[in-house]
Amino acid sequence: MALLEVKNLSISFGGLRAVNEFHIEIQKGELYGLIGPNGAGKTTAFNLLTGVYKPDEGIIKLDGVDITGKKTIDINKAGIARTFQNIRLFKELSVLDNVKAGLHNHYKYSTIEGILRLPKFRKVEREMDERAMEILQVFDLDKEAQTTAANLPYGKQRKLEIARAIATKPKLLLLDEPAAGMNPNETGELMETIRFVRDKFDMTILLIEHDMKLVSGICEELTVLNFGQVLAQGKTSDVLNNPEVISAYLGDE
Amino acid sequence: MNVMWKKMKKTTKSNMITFGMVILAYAVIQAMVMTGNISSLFKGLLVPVCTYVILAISLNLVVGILGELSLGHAGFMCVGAFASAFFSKCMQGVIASDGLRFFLALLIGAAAAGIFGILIGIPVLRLKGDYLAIVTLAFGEIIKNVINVMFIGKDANGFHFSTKDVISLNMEPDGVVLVNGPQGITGTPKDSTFTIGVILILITLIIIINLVNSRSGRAIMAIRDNRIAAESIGINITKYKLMAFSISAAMAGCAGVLYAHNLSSLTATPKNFGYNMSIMILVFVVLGGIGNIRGSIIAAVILTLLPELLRGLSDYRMLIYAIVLIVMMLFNWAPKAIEWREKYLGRLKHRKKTTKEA
Amino acid sequence: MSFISYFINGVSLGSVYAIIALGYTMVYGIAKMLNFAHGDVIMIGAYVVLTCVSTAGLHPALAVLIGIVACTVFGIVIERVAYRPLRNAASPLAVLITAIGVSYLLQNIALLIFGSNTKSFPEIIKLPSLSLAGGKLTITGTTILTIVACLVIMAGLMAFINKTKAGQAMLAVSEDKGAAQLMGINVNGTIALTFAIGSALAALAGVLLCSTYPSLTPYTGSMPGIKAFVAAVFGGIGSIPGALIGGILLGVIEILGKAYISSQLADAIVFAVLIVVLLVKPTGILGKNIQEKV
Amino acid sequence: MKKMKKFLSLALAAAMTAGVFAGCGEEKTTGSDNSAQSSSSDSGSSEGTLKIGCMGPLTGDNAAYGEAVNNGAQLAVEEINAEGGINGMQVEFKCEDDEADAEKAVNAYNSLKDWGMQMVMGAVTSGACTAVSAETANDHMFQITPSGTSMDCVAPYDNVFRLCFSDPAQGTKSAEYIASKGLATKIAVIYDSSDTYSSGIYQSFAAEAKNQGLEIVAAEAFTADNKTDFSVQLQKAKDSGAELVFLPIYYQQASAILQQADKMGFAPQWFGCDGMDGILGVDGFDTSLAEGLMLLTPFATDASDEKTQNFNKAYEEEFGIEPIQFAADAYDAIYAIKLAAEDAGLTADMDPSEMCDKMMESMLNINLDGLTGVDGITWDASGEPNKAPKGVKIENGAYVSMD
Repeated sequence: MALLEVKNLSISFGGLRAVNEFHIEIQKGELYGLIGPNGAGKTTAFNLLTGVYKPDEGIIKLDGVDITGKKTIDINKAGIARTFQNIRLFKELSVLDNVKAGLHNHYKYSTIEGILRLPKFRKVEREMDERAMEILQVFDLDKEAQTTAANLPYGKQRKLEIARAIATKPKLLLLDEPAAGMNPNETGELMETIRFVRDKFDMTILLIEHDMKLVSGICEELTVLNFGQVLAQGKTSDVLNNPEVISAYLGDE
Repeated sequence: MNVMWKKMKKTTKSNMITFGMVILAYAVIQAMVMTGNISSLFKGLLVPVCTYVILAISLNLVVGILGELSLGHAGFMCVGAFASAFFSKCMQGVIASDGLRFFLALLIGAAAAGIFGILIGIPVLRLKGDYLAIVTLAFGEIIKNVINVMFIGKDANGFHFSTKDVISLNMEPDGVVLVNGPQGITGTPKDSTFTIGVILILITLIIIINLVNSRSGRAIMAIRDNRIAAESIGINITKYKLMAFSISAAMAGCAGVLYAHNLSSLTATPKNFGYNMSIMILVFVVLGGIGNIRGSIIAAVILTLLPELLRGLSDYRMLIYAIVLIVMMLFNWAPKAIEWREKYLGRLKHRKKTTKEA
Repeated sequence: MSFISYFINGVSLGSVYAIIALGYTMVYGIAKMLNFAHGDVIMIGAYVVLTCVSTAGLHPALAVLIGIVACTVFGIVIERVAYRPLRNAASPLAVLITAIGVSYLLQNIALLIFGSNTKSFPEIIKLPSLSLAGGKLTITGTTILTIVACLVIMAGLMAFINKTKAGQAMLAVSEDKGAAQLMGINVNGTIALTFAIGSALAALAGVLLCSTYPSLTPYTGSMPGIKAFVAAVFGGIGSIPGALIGGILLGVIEILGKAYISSQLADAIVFAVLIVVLLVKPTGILGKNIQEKV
Repeated sequence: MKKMKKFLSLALAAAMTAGVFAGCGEEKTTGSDNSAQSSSSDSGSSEGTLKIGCMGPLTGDNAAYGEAVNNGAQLAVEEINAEGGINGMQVEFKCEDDEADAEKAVNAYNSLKDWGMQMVMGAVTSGACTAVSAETANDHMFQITPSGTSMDCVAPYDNVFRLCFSDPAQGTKSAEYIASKGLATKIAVIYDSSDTYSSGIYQSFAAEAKNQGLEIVAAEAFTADNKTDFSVQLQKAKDSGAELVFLPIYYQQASAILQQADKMGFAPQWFGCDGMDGILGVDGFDTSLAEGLMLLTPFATDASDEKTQNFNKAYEEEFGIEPIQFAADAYDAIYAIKLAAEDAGLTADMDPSEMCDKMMESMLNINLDGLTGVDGITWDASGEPNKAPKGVKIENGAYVSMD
């Protein structure tokens, strides 16, 4: 059974079909790419998957459970986490606290225990610190743990966003243009990290990306969106050689 | 000791300084009171200053930590003040121990204000920005207005309630009016003391600081920094907004209790519980630096003392006060002023450092 | 019959709120700040006109003109000295607090100059009242003038914003200051112009307010100011027709609430209606619903 | 940078805190150079000085009342000092701003204590006065309020006296007066439900009206936040068929009410209390609107007796405006203090508590021939004054006695 199964997903904004009959199937452990020209509806598809928008039609199933139309926080609890195209960090919080916020639903103690500094608070906070540092190490951010997130360089902010998403222990991780604004060196490094994350945390990843080097380098399968419609779907190499896809891109340019 | 201090986290250090500042101020003032080296004016101002400090800290939770603008804080203070004064008035003579009665009054004032915080928060917190501000202002005004039409009396048959006037209470001749509409509650026992005030400040400080450095506080600040991202990592927005709002309201209620038990007449006027007061509390928070607890304490102290210190200017008192307020705001917030400060004062500091080293 | 009479009184009060709200909403729309001192500029305007008429014995029209000029100058100076330095401050609240400081300042200046005693505003608008239904209903000339003035100002403002270059610059600044600057718009000048217009409107509002309710003290402006702010939010802050609708609605609700529910709870009723409206329509009646882009 | 900011604020705070102490020390020695400029030039005379303090609103919505009290008291103090003071003591008077707020009033009281105040002539407004009374009772300092009308200001304390009528007294007397003169049977009331003074009078008026067989056909309120438009209240009064409208409010709102009623074509008999006095002095007010207005007041600016005339003249000369009731109250209160102090034989070396004991006794012995009680004012142990109110009517823009 596929981890994510989406059928016939559609949404309109004021008469404009932003996403039309979108469908996708992602197997557990896959690294999957979603590409398409600007304005093709990729981010809208992400917003539908994460409950930011409610679809007009269609079904979304995660691990066999229907999550269509649920609230964002319930979808996160069900196992989908994401990053954003325009980075959305908790800017005033430290790098460590950003990740610890991601651990929110997995390490619990009550507010009273927190205010009174009861033993449970200390114990859970210690566990959270350890877990968060573990995640930060993966992204090579552990040395900046106490830095305020807003003060991180751009590339590290992108990484921190991924780290925070991973902290929520998702089954499926959605990355919205993770390499945007990175130089080739950083992109290369990011590719390594994404692969490593998939293996280390045993995760399934769906990413939107414009950088074809990254897409062809790490994605095993691809879906191409154009004008809100699925244009092509399949193995990366096959899709990238699809003449329709090439013309969509070239025609676009 | 020095090593330990250096090892400590920056935030912890800053919190220690805040606590130290409050305790030191308390010790110094207490010593002055003991030795009689204190003016009546200053002595009389001690409890009000504590009241405003608590209000400033508590509003900082909403404005600084939660990041929402509330202009109805005085309303919660009003609820706490009236609920507790009513209780104390009823229990005067029933509960023998003043301390116990005041303690219960505190709990009741805080609880009443907290409950109002939840009741008002549920509908209100869906709004954002200036709209949230205006609705909280509206609630504050409603609270004040409604308290002004409340008449409660007590006689042998029990409590009587009216929204019209004392006559409509229909009391037996032996009845006592407890809440007399716009004349409010008079004769509340004067239980508030500076020591209690400082203890309450310390408690609110502990609550806020510990809250901020805990799981719930992180969630609240996450919502402030980016609501959409907070939602995407599974944080329950409504729950934590409501939590911050009601804790803040309960603390304002405590301040209200302190206020009510410091004066023998408690009335809800535009001056003390209207939007003007809510705005004044906001001024403390903004002047002190939004989210900066220590700053808001200092601002509350300065702005409460300032009009009293300016008494010598008689007619020009409030004029000068307004000018000082504007100048302080410009000095603290204007980008140009900050630049200037960095340039000149930074150099001054630098020079100091070098001379020290040399 | 008494209902109609109440209703007319409500419209009369509401039109005063509306004219104040127009200035409020305009400044908010462009400078994105709640100018808490707006109500006090109104008071200053009224005092200037009063002094010109009563003390200097000038013709009312000339006096109003002087009042407008004085308020405009005040508005520009306040903006330059107290608000502009804080425009790029780290928090938008900074300028709000400064506005409160300015409000205190204006009140206390007026207190020192004009004293604390109530002054009765002279009847400078001499228009006949309109008598309806055989004299059972009267609409005063001032009310009619206020409503007409509201409509004219509203139409004028909208035409100014939509048709003139300066107006278009205002729109651009309200959308995006940075982009407007890049397009060569003088952002500082445009905002100063906004304050100038807003303050000129305040002077007019002051005259109309005090002609309808002729007692003037240094604190006359603050409560109508807050009410007008509420009215502006009611109608959707930033929207010019919204200010008119919000103002009139607020006046009517206030009067009808006083008449049919409770005169003691008039404020509570107005604010309760406001809350209900905002809960149903979180950006006011004519407010734009802006969704945050994800 | 942040550190710098904090350092600065701390420094500022420290400087100001220091100022509190310094301020208090200085003022004790320099006396009243900041005060309301009423102390005599030779305050250092061998007989010493008597320091009287007052707390009232000098800024804010109620500033007109505080200012009047300050002025009236100054006038009395100047007269007294010119004639040799009280028992040879020169009087120093100082009024501190309380913004009509209870908390600020206590601050003002404390600041005056630092100045060396020996007795209190205040506070001006009821809410503030109630708070101050609790403080003076605690300190055992003599207090006489010129204008705090609420029962709570005076009744619970034996060291506090009142110069004006209390709220219940005014309400009751108004109802009695209206009934005994047969002015009307159908009465409407418009009052300020957010104000202690106004709602206090209204309540006692309503209670007494019942006893007197008067019918209250409409009782409409307004509040401090809602006092521009009175059309509804007036419309209701008009529709109820009231012959007389009772206005237990201050003259500022009353002037607005009269103007709006005139526009509506509503002209009943208007009847007010002492707060109404001053309506003829509102700048620019068309006094013809107040024609026929009746008020029950112990003082009328236009009274023809010599004392009032002299007071008016001196007041206008000094302050450039007509006095209102509050000024007369304060003037009388200072003279009441003088009489009692002379009766008690106060000397400068007594402490405030000792003075208070003596004053409390002597207050019961004096009979003050004042502005606000022509037939003499006496006090009983409850602290309330015994004086006869005067019914006054406005005719041709002047007050005329109705009795």
